[in-house]
Amino acid sequence: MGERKISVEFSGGAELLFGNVKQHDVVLPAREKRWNLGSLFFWLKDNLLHERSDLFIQGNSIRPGILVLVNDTDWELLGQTEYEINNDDRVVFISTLHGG
Amino acid sequence: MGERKISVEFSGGAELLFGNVKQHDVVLPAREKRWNLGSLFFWLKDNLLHERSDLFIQGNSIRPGILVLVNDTDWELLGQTEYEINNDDRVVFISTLHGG
Amino acid sequence: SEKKAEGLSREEIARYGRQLILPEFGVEGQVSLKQSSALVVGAGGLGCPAALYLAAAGIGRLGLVDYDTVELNNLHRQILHSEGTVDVPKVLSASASLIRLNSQVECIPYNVALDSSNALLIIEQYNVVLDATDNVATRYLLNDACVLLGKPLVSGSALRFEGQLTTYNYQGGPCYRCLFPKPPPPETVTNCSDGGVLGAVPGVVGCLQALEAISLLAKKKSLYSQKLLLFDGAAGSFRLINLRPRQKSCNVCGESPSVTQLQDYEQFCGSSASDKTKTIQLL
Amino acid sequence: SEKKAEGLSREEIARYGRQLILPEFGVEGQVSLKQSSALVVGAGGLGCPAALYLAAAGIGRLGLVDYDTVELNNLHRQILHSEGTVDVPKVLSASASLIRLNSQVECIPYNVALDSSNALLIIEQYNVVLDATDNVATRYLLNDACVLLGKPLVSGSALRFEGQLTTYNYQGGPCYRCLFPKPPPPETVTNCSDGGVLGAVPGVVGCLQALEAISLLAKKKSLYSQKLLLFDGAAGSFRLINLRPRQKSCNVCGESPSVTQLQDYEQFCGSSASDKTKTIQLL
Ligand SMILES: [Zn+2]
Ligand SMILES: [Zn+2]
Repeated sequence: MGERKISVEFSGGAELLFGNVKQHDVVLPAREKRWNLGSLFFWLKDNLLHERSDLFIQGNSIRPGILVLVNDTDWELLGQTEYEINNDDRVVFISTLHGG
Repeated sequence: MGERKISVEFSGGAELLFGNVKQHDVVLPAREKRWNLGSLFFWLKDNLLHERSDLFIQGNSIRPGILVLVNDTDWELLGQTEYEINNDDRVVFISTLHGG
Repeated sequence: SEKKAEGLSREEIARYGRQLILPEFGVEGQVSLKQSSALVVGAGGLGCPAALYLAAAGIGRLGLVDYDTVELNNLHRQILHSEGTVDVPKVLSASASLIRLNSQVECIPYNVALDSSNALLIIEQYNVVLDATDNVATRYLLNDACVLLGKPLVSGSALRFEGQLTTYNYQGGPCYRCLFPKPPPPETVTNCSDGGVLGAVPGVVGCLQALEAISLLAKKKSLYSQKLLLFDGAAGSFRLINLRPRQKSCNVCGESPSVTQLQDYEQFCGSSASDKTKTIQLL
Repeated sequence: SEKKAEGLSREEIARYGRQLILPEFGVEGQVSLKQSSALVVGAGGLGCPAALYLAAAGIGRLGLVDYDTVELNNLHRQILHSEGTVDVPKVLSASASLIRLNSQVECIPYNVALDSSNALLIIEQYNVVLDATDNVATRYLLNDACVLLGKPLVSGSALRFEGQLTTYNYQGGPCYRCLFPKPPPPETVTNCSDGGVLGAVPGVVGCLQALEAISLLAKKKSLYSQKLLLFDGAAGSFRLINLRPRQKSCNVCGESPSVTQLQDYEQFCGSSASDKTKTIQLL
């Protein structure tokens, strides 16, 4: 599968794990296997995460309290970790806020 | 030039001239000449406008107080009436509000 | 519309004239709003503007829940309070401001900490609940109580320069547990005391919570069910997200719920329902 | 940051603590805000929330301009006023509320109709101007005065369920005349008295005007210069538009301006600067 150029964004505090940068242009390298959301998580953990991977990934998925969106749609509507990534996808990780 | 399928939207009160409908799916028919914004205005006047064309078009352009946007960008940045329309363009007419 | 206007007094028609002339609102909307009630939980940065615009618009009954007293450091965003009400219970300070603006609103202050022993008794008396709280435990409590009682929950939150808004448990949309079956690790939760917040950010979100509640009550229409509005106040931008519908597997609103009564939410979340202490020791 | 905190008293550090701990705001932002001034023109649906959040945040000096008195039909959206201040000049009613919240803000009420004879004298005393007015003539007046004096103009508007927000005349962005060289035909202009407005809509826009002014004053950063924010309160959605830059051909901010002093704006627009009468007879 060819490389994938996507935008990865963090908000609600999730950006604090990624150098306090909210928007990243990411190029996923070409490889044999498909690039899906599940593999993106581990690529981000290995390549973009600055600290505390347990605050981003727990087990095989994203930790509780972070919503994953692709192109402004909840990943739950897209097949979750199985969703296959396309060029120009915008993947957003939102840490939910609780303050008032 | 082939047909053009676009979205035409009105807000800020401009929708009142178009049957109080804010969003219209529009198909501009195939024809010899190019479809640009200037020709769209007159097509809208002849085909979609419900009343008072002088409150939409004055002379060869849109009346003062209405902003024209294509894909969330001011038409002034796109060549104004000369901008050539593409499929899936979203053309928005905004009547500026003055209330407070 | 002569007939419909019967539900309003001459003074109400004068007072709400600028809403009444909106065809999409009208006398019917005003009468519905007058016959409705909302409970605002939290009289802080979100609850102040939300309650203010609900009272201004002419809601019939407005409950306010908060156990806290006004502190000086609240005043940069909690705009119903004032220098003269520092140390006064927030719900009393807020009610006094609301009544000055609109004495026709029946304003009911609950100077209590909402918990599993009192939440159902209070919430069942209202048509819609606004979550304007500051901690995870109370958010799960409100969610479960609203699901058990079948009330829509207009949930706002704000921290630093960001705000979020969605409506839970309404017409096939998800509840809080549909999105978040498990609470977040306590160390990932930041409140406004620790993280700070620019006051106008909860101002924007609170006004939108009022708008959504008015839409629900006056027009039976939700703007934010199954949608999440994100506001980035550092960029001035908004984004509207499509969320999943109600989940069959949900522990409280699903097909075979395991949560059929309120629980101990501080234990469930591993964190306190007070915004003043972040984590309670479980061991 | 010990040194920077010198500009703030112990009480101010306590009061604004939740803003001070924001790294992007900090003591420096608070000191800048305290040393700054803003003029809110119009103490109505937009001006009330805008002035409220500016005062809450600790702006140094806040001018308020309005010639009108409070009416009962204002109270559904003009939330600084109250039943007890009906018939009182709006600027006095509003100032009293603002001072209750924050007595440290120097609040200056101008109970006048802004016009070509007084606009420059008033505006030159402020760092930023918020347009919270209700008519086209005053919007052109404010624009030209701000261009002539080099002040940024944070312009909000609201009608029915819609709101708009942009900042004019700032760092290469357009002015009002760059976008609208000619005024609209008077019969296309609707004000809130005629068209109605849902109160929470100007609430949202007014809070955002305060946020933008705070960003301009505390961080020298604009969120809405050369951008237009559209809010559709019937759908709950927002859209951010890219606008043209300053236009060389502009009559007031362009390369060879024809407007070099204030004009008669009622005549230019063919409409009154009062929101109570829509069109003045020119012939
Ligand atoms: Zn659920
Ligand atoms: Zn200009």
